[in-house]
Amino acid sequence: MPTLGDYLLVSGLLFSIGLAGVLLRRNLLIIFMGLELMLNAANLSLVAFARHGVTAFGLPDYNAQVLVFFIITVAAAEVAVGLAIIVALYRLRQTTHVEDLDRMKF
Amino acid sequence: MSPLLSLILIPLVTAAFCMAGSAPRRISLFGAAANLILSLYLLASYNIEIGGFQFVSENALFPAYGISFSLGADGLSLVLLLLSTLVTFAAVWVTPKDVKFGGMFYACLLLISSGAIGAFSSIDLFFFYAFHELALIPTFLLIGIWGSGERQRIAWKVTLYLAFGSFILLLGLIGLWLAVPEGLRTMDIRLLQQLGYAGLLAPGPAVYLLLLFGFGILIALFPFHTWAPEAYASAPAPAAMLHAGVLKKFGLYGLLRLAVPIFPAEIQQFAHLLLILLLGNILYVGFVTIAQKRLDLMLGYSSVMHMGYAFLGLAALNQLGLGGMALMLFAHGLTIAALFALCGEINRRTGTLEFAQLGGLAGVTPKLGLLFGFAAMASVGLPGFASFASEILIFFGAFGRGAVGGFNWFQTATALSLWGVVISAIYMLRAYRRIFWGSRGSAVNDDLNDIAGGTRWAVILLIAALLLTGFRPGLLLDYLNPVFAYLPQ
Amino acid sequence: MNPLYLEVFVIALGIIMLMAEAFAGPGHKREIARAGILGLLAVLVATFWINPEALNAAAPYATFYRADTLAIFLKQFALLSTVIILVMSLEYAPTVEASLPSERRGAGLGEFYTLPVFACAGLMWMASAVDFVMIFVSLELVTISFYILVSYLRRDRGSLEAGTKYLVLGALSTGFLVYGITWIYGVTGQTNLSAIAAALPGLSQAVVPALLFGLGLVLVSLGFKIAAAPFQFWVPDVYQGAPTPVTAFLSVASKAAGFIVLLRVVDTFVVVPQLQAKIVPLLAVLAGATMIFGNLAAIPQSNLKRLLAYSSIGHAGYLLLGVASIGAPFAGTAILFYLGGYLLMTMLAFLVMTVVAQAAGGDDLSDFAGLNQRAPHLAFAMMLAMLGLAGLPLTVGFLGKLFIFESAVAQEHYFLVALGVITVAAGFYYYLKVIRAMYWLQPADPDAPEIPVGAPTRLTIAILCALIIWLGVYPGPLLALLP
Amino acid sequence: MDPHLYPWIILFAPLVAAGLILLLLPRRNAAAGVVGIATAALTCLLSWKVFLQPELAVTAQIPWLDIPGVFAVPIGVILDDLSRVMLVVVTTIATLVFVYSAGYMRGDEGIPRYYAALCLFLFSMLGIVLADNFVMMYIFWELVGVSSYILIGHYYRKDSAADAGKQAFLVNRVGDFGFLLGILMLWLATGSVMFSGIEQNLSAVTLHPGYLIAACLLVFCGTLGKSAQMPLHVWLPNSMEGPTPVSSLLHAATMVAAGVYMLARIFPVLLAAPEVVRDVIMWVGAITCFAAGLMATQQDDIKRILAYSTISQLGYMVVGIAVAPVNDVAMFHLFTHAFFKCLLFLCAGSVIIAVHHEQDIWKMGGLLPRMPLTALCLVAGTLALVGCPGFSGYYSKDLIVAYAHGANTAVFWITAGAALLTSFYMFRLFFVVFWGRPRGSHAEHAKQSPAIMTIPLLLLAVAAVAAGYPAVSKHFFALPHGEIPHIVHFALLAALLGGLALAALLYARSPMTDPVRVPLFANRFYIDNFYDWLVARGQGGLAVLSSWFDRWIIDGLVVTGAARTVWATGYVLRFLQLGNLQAYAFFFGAGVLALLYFLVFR
Amino acid sequence: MLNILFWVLSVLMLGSAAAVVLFRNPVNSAMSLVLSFLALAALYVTLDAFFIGIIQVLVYAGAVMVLFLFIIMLLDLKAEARRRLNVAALGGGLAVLAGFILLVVQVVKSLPAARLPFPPLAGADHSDVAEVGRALFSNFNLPFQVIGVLLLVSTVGVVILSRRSLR
Repeated sequence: MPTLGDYLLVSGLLFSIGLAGVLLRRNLLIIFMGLELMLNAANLSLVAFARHGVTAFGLPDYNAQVLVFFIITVAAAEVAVGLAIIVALYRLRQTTHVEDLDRMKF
Repeated sequence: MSPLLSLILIPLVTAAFCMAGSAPRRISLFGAAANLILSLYLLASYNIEIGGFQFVSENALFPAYGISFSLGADGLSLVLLLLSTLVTFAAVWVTPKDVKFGGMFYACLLLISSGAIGAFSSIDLFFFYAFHELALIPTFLLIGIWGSGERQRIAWKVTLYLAFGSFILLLGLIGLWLAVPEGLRTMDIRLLQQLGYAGLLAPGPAVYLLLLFGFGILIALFPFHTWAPEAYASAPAPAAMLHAGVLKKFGLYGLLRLAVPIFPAEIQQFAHLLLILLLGNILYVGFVTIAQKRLDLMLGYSSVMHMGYAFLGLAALNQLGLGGMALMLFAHGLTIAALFALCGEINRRTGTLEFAQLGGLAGVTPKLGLLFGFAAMASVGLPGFASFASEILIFFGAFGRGAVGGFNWFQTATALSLWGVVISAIYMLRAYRRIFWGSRGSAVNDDLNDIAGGTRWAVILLIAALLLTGFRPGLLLDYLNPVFAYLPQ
Repeated sequence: MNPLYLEVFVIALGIIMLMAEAFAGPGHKREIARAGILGLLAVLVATFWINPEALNAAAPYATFYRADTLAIFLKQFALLSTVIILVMSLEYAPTVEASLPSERRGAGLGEFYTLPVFACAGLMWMASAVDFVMIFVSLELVTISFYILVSYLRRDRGSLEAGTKYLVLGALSTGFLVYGITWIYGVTGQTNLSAIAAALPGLSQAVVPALLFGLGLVLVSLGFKIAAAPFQFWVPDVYQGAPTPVTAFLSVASKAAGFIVLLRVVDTFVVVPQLQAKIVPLLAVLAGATMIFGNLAAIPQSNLKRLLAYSSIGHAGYLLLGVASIGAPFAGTAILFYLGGYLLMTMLAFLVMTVVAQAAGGDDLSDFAGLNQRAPHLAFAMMLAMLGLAGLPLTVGFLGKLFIFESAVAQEHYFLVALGVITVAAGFYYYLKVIRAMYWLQPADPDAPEIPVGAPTRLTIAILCALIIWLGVYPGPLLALLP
Repeated sequence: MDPHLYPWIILFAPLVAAGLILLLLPRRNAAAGVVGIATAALTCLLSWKVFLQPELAVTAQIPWLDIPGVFAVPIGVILDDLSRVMLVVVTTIATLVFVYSAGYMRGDEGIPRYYAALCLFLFSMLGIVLADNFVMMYIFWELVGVSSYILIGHYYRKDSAADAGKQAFLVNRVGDFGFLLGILMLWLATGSVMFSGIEQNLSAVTLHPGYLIAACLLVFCGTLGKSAQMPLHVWLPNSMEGPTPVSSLLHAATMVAAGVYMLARIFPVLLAAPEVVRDVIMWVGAITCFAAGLMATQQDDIKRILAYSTISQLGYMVVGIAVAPVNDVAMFHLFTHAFFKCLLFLCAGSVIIAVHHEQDIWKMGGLLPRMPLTALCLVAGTLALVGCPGFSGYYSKDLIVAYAHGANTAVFWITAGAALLTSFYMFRLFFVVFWGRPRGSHAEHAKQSPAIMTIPLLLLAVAAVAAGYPAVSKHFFALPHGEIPHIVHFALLAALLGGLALAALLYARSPMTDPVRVPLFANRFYIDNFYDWLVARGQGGLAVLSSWFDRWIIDGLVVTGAARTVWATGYVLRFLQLGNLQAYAFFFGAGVLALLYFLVFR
Repeated sequence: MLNILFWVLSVLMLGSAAAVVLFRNPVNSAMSLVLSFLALAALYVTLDAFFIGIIQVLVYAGAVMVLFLFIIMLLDLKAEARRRLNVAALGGGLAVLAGFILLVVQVVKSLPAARLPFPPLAGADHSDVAEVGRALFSNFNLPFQVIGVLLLVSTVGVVILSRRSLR
């Protein structure tokens, strides 16, 4: 029987992998995928906690699941806007590579 | 409207008019003259028998912090107000008619003046500090736009140095305010003084040192003095007059107002430190002054040096020393203002202030020579000028802290400061001899015209005031004595 | 009137503006902005007539939404800044038009005027949010609007680059925020701040690390919002690239909202002494780092927009100093007062900058050379703004710093205060650089034409100048609005 | 008019005159002269009146510096025998010199300035004489200094004159440094600055002899400066750059005597003080009077010879203060010396005028037939100075030497030797200038100076002869009638004749140049050179050093250094803004890590 | 049984997530992202969060992924041209990651509840769709409306940002 700790560990690893995508990859799309992974990791922990914190009626804490629902929605919106920006960037610069964004510095 | 408020507002309004434009010189002359008359009227109508703060007006702005816009003047403030208005009037008067951006120039001068007046006449800690800061930016502009030499670098240096100093001062004031017991929290200087007398206010040495060094930087206390000479050398003459003559006095005024009533114990505790520093001002800076090869720098350093005597008066912490210190604020303000005015005149005529290129000027411009002679003698503390009276008081005050039979710190310090009198004679006479006496310098020729018009009368006004108060120091001491009468002998 | 309506009104206003945009003719885009200004002003006035009692404590929304003085103040804050932003946008319209791919002129302007209104609604919700769920959604509403606004100028490399940087880093901080909320929820089983505060004392010692882990992550994302070091790296680039009004909006409104949320969160957790002993030092460190970075890195800047970006970091440092001094009686007041003054001065600076940049064709310091001779009034206003930001007495900026330092000294953050003094002195340097450019230097083109200034802008500038001085001498009215 | 006002009028009339001339008559030469002379005459008249009514006592005071209950410095007058005599001397001589100046300065461009300064000097000098407290005396002490500065620098275009004026002022300032310090010490000990007060409370100090010694010696520094005693004597010879009347009035008759007068004024204190004080004073005076004599023997400038002789005579007076039981002894010599030295200078002045402002005695000669009147006066003055029996100097100098004999044999012989030197250089002067053949065309055509100059000469000559007779002096001084030992008479007479013989031997045949050369004396023992070196190297070096330190260490290193540091930090920090998104993400992550670690595990 | 399922799913999810980061070609990354999301949905189900699981499949595996793929196709991105590997960034990033993972592990270990198995649920007769829906439309009404505004804003934004040319 997996414990809460197992889930938290797994989600933590997922979060780290997402972070890795952001830190190590230089393609905006992949970076964005990494960000999505981080959000999902958070969701996993939330659901796990929700399942762990059983309410008086012996049910999972649905408030947390609602939060998960919100997070998914926001993530979707974020993806939409983000991809739109990336498209606009690509139209202007023909690149999705972060190292090409070097106009403003110091 | 309270007379003090109008004393502050007249320059402000005048400055606004100057910015707006037409005939700035006439307007500002008028405003300055009005202020001078007003301050004389205040001196006349101040009731010495009653003493204390008069012409008081208060309106609370922010009770939670005890901030209230309250004005008031006692003998000390009045003397300094007279100084401010006198010097302002002179400074406006000596300003060359052909100065560029005239409107802004006069506006800046008047802003400085109004800031100083405000600081001298507020009895609320907050405005006491705030008004002084009002002068910071005009100084920055005056040196930066109309300055000479490396004006930009110097303007930066001065402004940042002073800003830094005033923020240290601010910390000190905050500490002071926090030291007031809860419930009595106030920024009213009168109450603070009362608390100080009553011993209910003990902010401790840290706050005192913050105040000492905060004010010290503004006064160019050794070793925080290096901003001053360059600034005065570079600033246009009227600005130098106002800054060295009036604004610099704010720091000493602040020490008299706050440190003396509230920190007597700390002043005693750190007296040795203070004595060492002020000897740095008098002897070390004195020698630096001797080494100068340009009049403006020399005057700048000399004004730094003279601050040492004022600090000696403070260290003495008795009625003699403090009275002398207060008198010296007045005397030195007028003296240095006159000197800078004349310095500017020399520069305008010969185009240089290098001793090497000057000489024999008295033969060409005798009146200029005569006036400079008077000013120089006032600066070396010749009897007959207020400077002498103040120095004598300070010396007696400081030496009075000594012990018969022995020779303690105070006596030693006084003796060494006395040597400063010799030093100042050395450089002043040398300057006079190099510029006005002896054979002609390369920059001196027959078609230089003698000093005349506004400048002449402005300087005469300053010197006359010095002589008057030198022959009858009582004129001012009657106002100053009550302020320090509470001190133990 | 029920405070909930305020946001409703703003949203309604936004939707109306969108409709108008859809149907209005090409020449009438500016009317949309004017309508928005008037509408928001109306709501701003309305904020003075609401009564928090109208909120039904039993109603479900009551756990998410609170209308205390703090919230009301920030709502007014957001409304006022949005109004000014719209005024600024009016001046900025030419640039927007120039840098959008459009079939006819004015296309896309309407949305440019409308999005700030929605963002404003988000800010107002943030002001009242007392539940992590609410905090999350309203914060995301604001953030996403800003993603769009920052990268609005699609033809402009700077704008898009800024948008991308903001997007990635913003999303990153969102990720941390969510993860942090998760952990806090996991430990306390609550998302409502007051419920958490109630739950904290009962927690066992063992869960403290997990709790702090969650709290830390939340602080990270809030630190990102308020541009606290070391999470400030996006600020200079984004501020420089974004359209000027958006920059102003970012640096004032979104920062302020971030601080309000930070205050609420910190307030929730410092009730437990053990946590306070952990949090306050952290805030102190952040404050110190932020003050140093912002003020010192600003010194060598030569682009005014970038300079103001760094300066806004510096101000975040002082505000953090205030947050770190929480517990001093006046700390909260000091922070809010500082924010109020900061709004006036920053908005004034950006307003003048927008106008001048339009005329001079750039926002480098060199474009301001000799402004005093070309447009003395604008120069004076700019000088006032700079002096205020530098913290010169008799301006509202000084009082803000005074109050903050006072609280800090009271809380015995002596080292930080010393740091503050040094950085403030350093700050003088770069603020005076602007004054130097305007007053010392000669204009590049002596006979440049008069700079055109729209009537609303002129009025706004005048009002801001007056307020900066008036509140600097007589802070009473502003203080009356504060808790 | 109320005689109580006389002292005040005497004191302030010259000041008023000075102001009047300065403000109203800056261009009016004649008027300035008239005003000046009239004022001097007035003061002289009133002084005699005051002198002739000894019962007149003035106690009124003008408050000057007044801090109630703590400290008060009034402007008050003290009228005792001392000040009465001094008043008479000063005003009388001043009047004569004022008159003489009218002739001497004819054609000068700065006559108003000259008379204004003279009036200012008269005011200051009278202030010293009348002062009833130390601070007041110090005030006028400074003022005579400045008026002397102005007058020495009268020909300010001449570099030498300008330097001389400056030097005079500075050297005096050095003396005054000690003077004021001494005043402070006495005040601290006795709690008063009034002479009377100090004398009453002196007992308090006698507990601390060391302190009292220091105080007295510091006060004596004032005398060193003002009366040009060794080692502060260097300024007096240089002050000869001023117009000759000035030299005669200030630098021979009155101002330089102020130092002695001051010592006489505080004579009771000196008596009360330990013996050491008076010993020091005595030795200083003795050394001065001998060394100055030596220097005088080798000078070529007619005025400088007289200047050194003045120093030497002042030395006698100082000795007199130290050795005699009463101050009248020194004052007596001051009295006589004032007349004959002033006379000598005025003679020198008329000679100088006659030979067109030539001062080198080796360009003169044979003037006896050409200006007999002047020669006569000069001889009278010389005889008085060398102490020829029957002339005033004989009485006063012998008295001092006699007391010196009583006090200390060595000092006696030194003073006697000085007398020998005196007669030598004075007769040398006489022979070279008046004897033999002219040594230049100017000397050829020299002629007697106008009446306005000769009348004062004659009057002074009379005084120089008669001032010493007991019949006269008894009206002025209460001299002790001790029997003067024969050895003194013998020695002094020998000295006189010896000097005369030696001078005649060397110079009577009017050689073209000085047959004897003693560089050591000619160069005043190289003391001046030493001072120049000290000022240039010592003070100048120190000044340059500290200025360098100020510029490069305090300002450069500390202040600018700090500023630069801040600036550089900013410069470094800004380069963290790489502009690279990945870098930012990394910083962000690192920041998160640091923060979490700080928060969770610390 | 559940244990095995959990571990299989976790490994699958983490593996495919890692693949997302490791693949050079965006298309492959996108595909493995789908896989990871599906595994995650399954994990939700193991936690009795059926509704969330379904949403996860619909929104992520459906909408979001389609969006990603669509954009990739639209921009027709090839595999990243091999750029010079930025060693500093790589090393720094890995260091930060290692630190973060350590941190997380520590925190999870420190949490006592983490060691306990999940408490049993009271019967299986509840429909969590209904529960979530009730919560969503009653308690969470206000945030829900905010989300609505958020979606509106993002719609407008997307239109503004991605239209070739504005009317």
